[in-house]
Amino acid sequence: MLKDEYALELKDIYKSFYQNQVLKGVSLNVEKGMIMGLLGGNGAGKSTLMKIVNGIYAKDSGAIFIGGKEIELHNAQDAKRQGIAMVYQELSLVPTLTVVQNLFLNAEPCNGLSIDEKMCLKQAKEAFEDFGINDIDPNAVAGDLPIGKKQLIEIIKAMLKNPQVLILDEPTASLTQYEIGLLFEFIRKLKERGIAIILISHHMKEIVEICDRAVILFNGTVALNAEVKSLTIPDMVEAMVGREVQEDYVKREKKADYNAEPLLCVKDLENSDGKLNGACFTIYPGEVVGIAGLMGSGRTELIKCIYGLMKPKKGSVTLRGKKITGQKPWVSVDTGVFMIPEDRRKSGIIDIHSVKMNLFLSAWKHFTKGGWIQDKKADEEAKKLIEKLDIKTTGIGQEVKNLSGGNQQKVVFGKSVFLHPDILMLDDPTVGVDVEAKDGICRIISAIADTGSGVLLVSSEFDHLARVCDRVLIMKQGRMVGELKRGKDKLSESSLLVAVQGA
Amino acid sequence: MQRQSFKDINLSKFIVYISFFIVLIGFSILLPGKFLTVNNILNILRQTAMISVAAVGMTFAITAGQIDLSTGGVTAITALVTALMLQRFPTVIAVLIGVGVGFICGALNGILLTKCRIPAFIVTLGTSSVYVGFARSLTNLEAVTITNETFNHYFGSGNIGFIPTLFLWTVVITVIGQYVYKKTPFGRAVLAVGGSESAARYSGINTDKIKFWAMTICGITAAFSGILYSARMHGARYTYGENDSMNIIAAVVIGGTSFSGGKGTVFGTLLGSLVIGMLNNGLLLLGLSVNAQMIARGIVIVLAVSLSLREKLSN
Amino acid sequence: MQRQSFKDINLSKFIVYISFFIVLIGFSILLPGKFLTVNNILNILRQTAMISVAAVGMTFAITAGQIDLSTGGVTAITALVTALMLQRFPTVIAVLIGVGVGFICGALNGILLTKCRIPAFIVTLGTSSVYVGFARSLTNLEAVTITNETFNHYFGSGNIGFIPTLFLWTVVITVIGQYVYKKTPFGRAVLAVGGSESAARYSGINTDKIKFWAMTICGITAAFSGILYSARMHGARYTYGENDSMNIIAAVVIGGTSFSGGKGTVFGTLLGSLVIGMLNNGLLLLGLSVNAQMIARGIVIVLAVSLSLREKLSN
Amino acid sequence: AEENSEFLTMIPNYDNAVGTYAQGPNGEEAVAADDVNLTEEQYAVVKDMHLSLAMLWAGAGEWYNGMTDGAKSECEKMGIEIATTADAEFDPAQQATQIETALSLSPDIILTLPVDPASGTAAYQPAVDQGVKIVFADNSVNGYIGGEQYVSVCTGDQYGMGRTCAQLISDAIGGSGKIGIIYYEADYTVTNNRDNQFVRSILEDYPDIEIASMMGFAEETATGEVASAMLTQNPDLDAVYVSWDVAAEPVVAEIRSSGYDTKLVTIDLGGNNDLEMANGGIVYGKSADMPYQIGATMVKTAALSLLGEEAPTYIVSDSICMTKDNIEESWISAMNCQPSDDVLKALGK
Ligand SMILES: Nc1ncnc2c1ncn2[C@@H]1O[C@H](COP(=O)(O)OP(=O)(O)OP(=O)(O)O)[C@@H](O)[C@H]1O
Ligand SMILES: Nc1ncnc2c1ncn2[C@@H]1O[C@H](COP(=O)(O)OP(=O)(O)OP(=O)(O)O)[C@@H](O)[C@H]1O
Ligand SMILES: [Mg+2]
Ligand SMILES: [Mg+2]
Repeated sequence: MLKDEYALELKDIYKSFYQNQVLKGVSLNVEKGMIMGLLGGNGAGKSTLMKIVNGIYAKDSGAIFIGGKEIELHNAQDAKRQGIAMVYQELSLVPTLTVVQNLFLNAEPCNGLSIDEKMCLKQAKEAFEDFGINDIDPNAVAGDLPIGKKQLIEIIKAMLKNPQVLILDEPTASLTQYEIGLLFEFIRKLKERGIAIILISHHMKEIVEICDRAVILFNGTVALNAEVKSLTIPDMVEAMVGREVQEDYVKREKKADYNAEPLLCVKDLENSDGKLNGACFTIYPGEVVGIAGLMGSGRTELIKCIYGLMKPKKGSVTLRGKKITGQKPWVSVDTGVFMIPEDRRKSGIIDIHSVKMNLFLSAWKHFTKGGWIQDKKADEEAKKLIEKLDIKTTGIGQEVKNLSGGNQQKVVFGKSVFLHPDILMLDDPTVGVDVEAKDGICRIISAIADTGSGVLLVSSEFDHLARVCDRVLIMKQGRMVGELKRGKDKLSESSLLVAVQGA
Repeated sequence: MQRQSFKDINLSKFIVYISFFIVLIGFSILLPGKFLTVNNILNILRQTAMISVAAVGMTFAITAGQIDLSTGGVTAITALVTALMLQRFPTVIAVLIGVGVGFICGALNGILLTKCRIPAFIVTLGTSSVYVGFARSLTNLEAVTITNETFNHYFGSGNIGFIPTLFLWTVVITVIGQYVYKKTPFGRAVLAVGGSESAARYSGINTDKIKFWAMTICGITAAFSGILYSARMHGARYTYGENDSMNIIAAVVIGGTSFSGGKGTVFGTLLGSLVIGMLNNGLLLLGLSVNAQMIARGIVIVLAVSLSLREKLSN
Repeated sequence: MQRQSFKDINLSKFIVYISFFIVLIGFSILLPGKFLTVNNILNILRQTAMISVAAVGMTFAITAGQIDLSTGGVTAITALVTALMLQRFPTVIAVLIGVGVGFICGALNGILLTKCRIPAFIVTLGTSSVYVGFARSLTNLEAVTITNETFNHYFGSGNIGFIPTLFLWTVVITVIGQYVYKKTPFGRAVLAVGGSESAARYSGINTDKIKFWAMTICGITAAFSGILYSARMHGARYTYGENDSMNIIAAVVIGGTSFSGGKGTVFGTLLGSLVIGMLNNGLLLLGLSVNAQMIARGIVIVLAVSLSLREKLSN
Repeated sequence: AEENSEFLTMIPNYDNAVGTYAQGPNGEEAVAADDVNLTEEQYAVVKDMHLSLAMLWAGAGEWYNGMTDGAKSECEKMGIEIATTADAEFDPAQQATQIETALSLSPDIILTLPVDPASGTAAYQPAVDQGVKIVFADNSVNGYIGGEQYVSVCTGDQYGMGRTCAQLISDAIGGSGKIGIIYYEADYTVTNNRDNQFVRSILEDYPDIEIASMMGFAEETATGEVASAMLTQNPDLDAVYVSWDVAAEPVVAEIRSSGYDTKLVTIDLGGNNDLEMANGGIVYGKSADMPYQIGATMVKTAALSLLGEEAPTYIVSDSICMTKDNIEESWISAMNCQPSDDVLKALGK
């Protein structure tokens, strides 16, 4: 193949933050019309590498070629001029602007000096149609949308730039199976048009499904660069984490106690905006209950209502027979109900604070003696947690904003581990974490359930649900429409998919 | 969903007008035959012109997530410089030099803000002191008189027809401001930077440049406010604009611009400054003592803003 | 790697001290034998006490992502109320009532802030006007003299040993503040609310309660500042604290507290207010004209803050 | 008379001791500023003393400039070094701070205008203790006695100026008509005294003049709103009195744009309004004291006191009655300088 047919070439890229050497000589080529999967553990440097390609970070050394010509990138505008577009892992929508305004931000079609609003709206509608989306109001304010929709808009925004190279940093992280299908269909169309695509994902199946080539980063270098056809998933996982990872059902030490009094009872829950429509279920001590559903089925609202971030209009929630309907979040924490939110940027982490401060956000009173905090004790606990969760950080004092996306997610999950609540509700806790860490999180969830706590697990990743749950509820339009129980029904990724789609 | 969001937008825009009309109607009822007279309305329009004009630039600064506490100093320097220039140059040149002063002051704020990465509040707290000190030394606290009648007429005390030129300038600057704010890519970028700086940067917006220009525009309108002051007073003095910055900020926020940036309207700002102007006028006409005026003004400001933010409560 | 982050933290803490020492050493060199004398240092400590004390509360408010522009009014009301109470009650009771006034004013700010969801800047801009108006009407602009010598001694003009009681109070309040800020779950919650309100709420922190208390603490320290004022001046007047709020905020930010919330230190704030105090003192001793003093003060404030934020530039 | 009593008690400090001529804070009889002088020999002696002086004013503006200039010229003659100058921005606490700070420079003399007589007692005590010669401008502080804690009080004749303004306003409207009063609503003895005296003079001496409206202001830049409200309620006002010149500027602008034929009378010299007066415009006349003379006299009394002479404890400068006809002379005697070129041009000079 001729050299100038590479859409993008990276040669020997080095990058370090302070003394943290993240990239140690990464080289790779992407051909036109090729979909390249970029893999690697959390903190391997995938996002950093792609941000260098998009002009957000400056490389320490190395070279970038587009169409055979070496280029220098100083900011995202430069990259745009070179035909590079990127969907960021952190998402880059301006929350106060509307969807259309966001889509055309910094690229507004103009009519003389003024923005041609009509043109914007028209093009936006066309783009939505192209993609097959029909439930996003182009005039809605972006900040009010749930994260999954933000992700879709972000993707469309990148596409609208008509890029030659499209970089997607974990675009599927907050999407459900259905939207992922739409996205892949679209990516294939782009591929046919000769656009080069780099896709970052922690889902091996997605890589196998759509990518031509897989590049795996490990320890700051390319550990593997091969045709996907020639690879198996275990091969890739091993190259990524340096060992084999089991992906079966996690064996539990104790079983859920179905004879005991239910831990949590939710009856006919409804909220005022109609997203919940009489949701009903119970959790028994030691049980891990999963919830599967499409985007917008009300899963997030359900958790928020139980936790108290949202007021239910009707229905009741009881914990160990005691009514806790509509209690405030800070009361919930005290009574042993806790949740991990889906939108980690917005509600999960405090990015200017250290890992330690984030881990114990809800737990400081457990470290006090006579009213004063014992920081030594907290430091020790923090170190233990970092080890347990395998968070890649320079220390308990590192600011969370400087962690990789997956490691941030581990910090968010870590908040609940120390607190050890009676009812733990998790809204997509594994967004963006690598295979190994996902395995770890599964084990911790099981361990928490083993102590007699109940876990409510919302996840868009059906394989994840299948691995840990004792029971999975199928949710649709704000109520439970089905149930798969381990031992009674077949509980697997495919059975869940059938159940959700058929519901 | 389509309908809902449509209703939301309308309501929120509408609410900006509510406090305006409540104040207007309130005073008209409390002060029959005194408040709602042509003369008094013209008074209010004249008196608020200086604040309204400066508030246009402040809308840009606040929308970009910044703030400018130094407008008072800029207003004073500009008034003095313009008055001094009028002693040698024709009106147009003197005015342009005055605007240039505002440009420089605003740009200095912008540079310090973006290059030293200091929050705008602090930068302008510092430069405010510098500018006021400079204005005081410029003529050693002395007033500078203006005898240029053309200037005094067209920028200050004149009327065109029966409409005060001060109000015409307010309208011109507001309309230009509104257009730039709502209809140009620059205005969009200002909204984006204020809404989320990192998102704006990821979208390839040169956020520093936008912040720089937002501050510079704020400097320019503050300067223009100084020009209007000096033409209205037929002279200049280092105290002009001294106590205005809080009124200007209040006008912007009452007008519906989000104090944390990313949302706003320039027309709303005009209404906001008219609310402030009506308040000052109406409370005086009511015959309240200065103390009572202060208390009432504070209460109405809080009420007006809580009204214009009410829509957010529902979220 | 571990070392790097260790170094980072140290550097950032260290830099808070740098501007302090630069100002200290600078004036000592410029004013040999005048600035660095026991007497002058005691002067500075006395003079800044009122600002230092109010700045402790302001550190809580700013850390929680809020701000308080109404401290001046609270200070004035408290000074007057305390002076009036001293005419009837013993010292301790009068002081407690004074602190109670601060509590009420701060709490009112907090309630408006959390219940009406208005930005703190606007709430306190409004209440500031209300409080000042109230202070003016309280005695109808008249000053109230204080003849209670115990009060004047222990809260104002006295010394214990050779250390001014004003400075002792500063130390007491700062130490208490620093402990609450750094070592209690409440302090951590204040940091969390300022760092990300949404994340704090999801973590089960009652964000409204925290903001309420941060504002209330700010009211209480502003009140205490008023008590110190009245004891230092042996009387009270509606103008006490009038021009302080900008100095207080500058002290907090120079001291290294992030203006956007979520990060800070109370000790740093003390240093910050001493920087302001030294500046006022040293510039006067240098014999600069008032205008030059203003210019110099503005420049130093910008420089000091840009210094204390320098570490962030590296990112 | 019923409603008159209301006007009489509206302005703060209305109950200050009232006499025909203003008396000193402890009832001293006034000495004219012209009568305070040093001999050539005394100048020479003072020069050898190498004194230093601090000026701690309450505010800033042309009036303060005049006082500073007067003091400076006298300091030059006596070889006195000016250690520092400060402006307390009308904040008593800031003034206390500035006193303490200035004392670090160990000045021999402090010229000062106390912001607040009540708290001044404590604020000036360190200076008294240090034996510094304090000369007050305009007012003293409570509990101090001239010749003991301080040397003397030098002031303009506030009552005199109030009276002069009453005279001027009567002239402006031909002896009868309706007037408005815009006064400084603050506890500030100097302006309170002149404002109150103006009201008293009008009520006592000019029965044909009716006070139609009296309104206060708190900020000198915010008088325009006050004026327009006053004019809206009383469109037939013949003249307005404003406490001082800078505060009168927005009022002039307001009258100008309202188009009414209302005259204005105020106190202190100032470029903008003097031009208006020279042009025969809205400003009819002004009264003023003589800041340059006050500043110079303050230094003189301090020097006398340091020489061991007995200095008068209460000194009053003349007040000026200025109309279109004597603008130039007034500037020269009050400020020791010419009015601005624009004013001279308007006067046809
Ligand atoms: N701005 C920054 N400052 C300091 N360190 C950073 C910064 N950004 C990233 N890092 C560090 O660089 C390393 C690589 O991060 P990067 O985000 O590239 O990982 P990633 O491969 O995208 O991981 P993930 O799968 O979790 O998203 C991490 O150790 C992270 O802590
Ligand atoms: N703040 C909001 N403003 C407008 N619509 C919203 C908002 N939050 C949620 N929605 C809508 O409510 C529906 C339910 O959202 P929710 O987040 O509960 O769904 P979910 O099942 O958790 O889906 P997912 O988490 O996968 O996005 C969605 O259709 C979404 O568009
Ligand atoms: Mg990443
Ligand atoms: Mg959800």
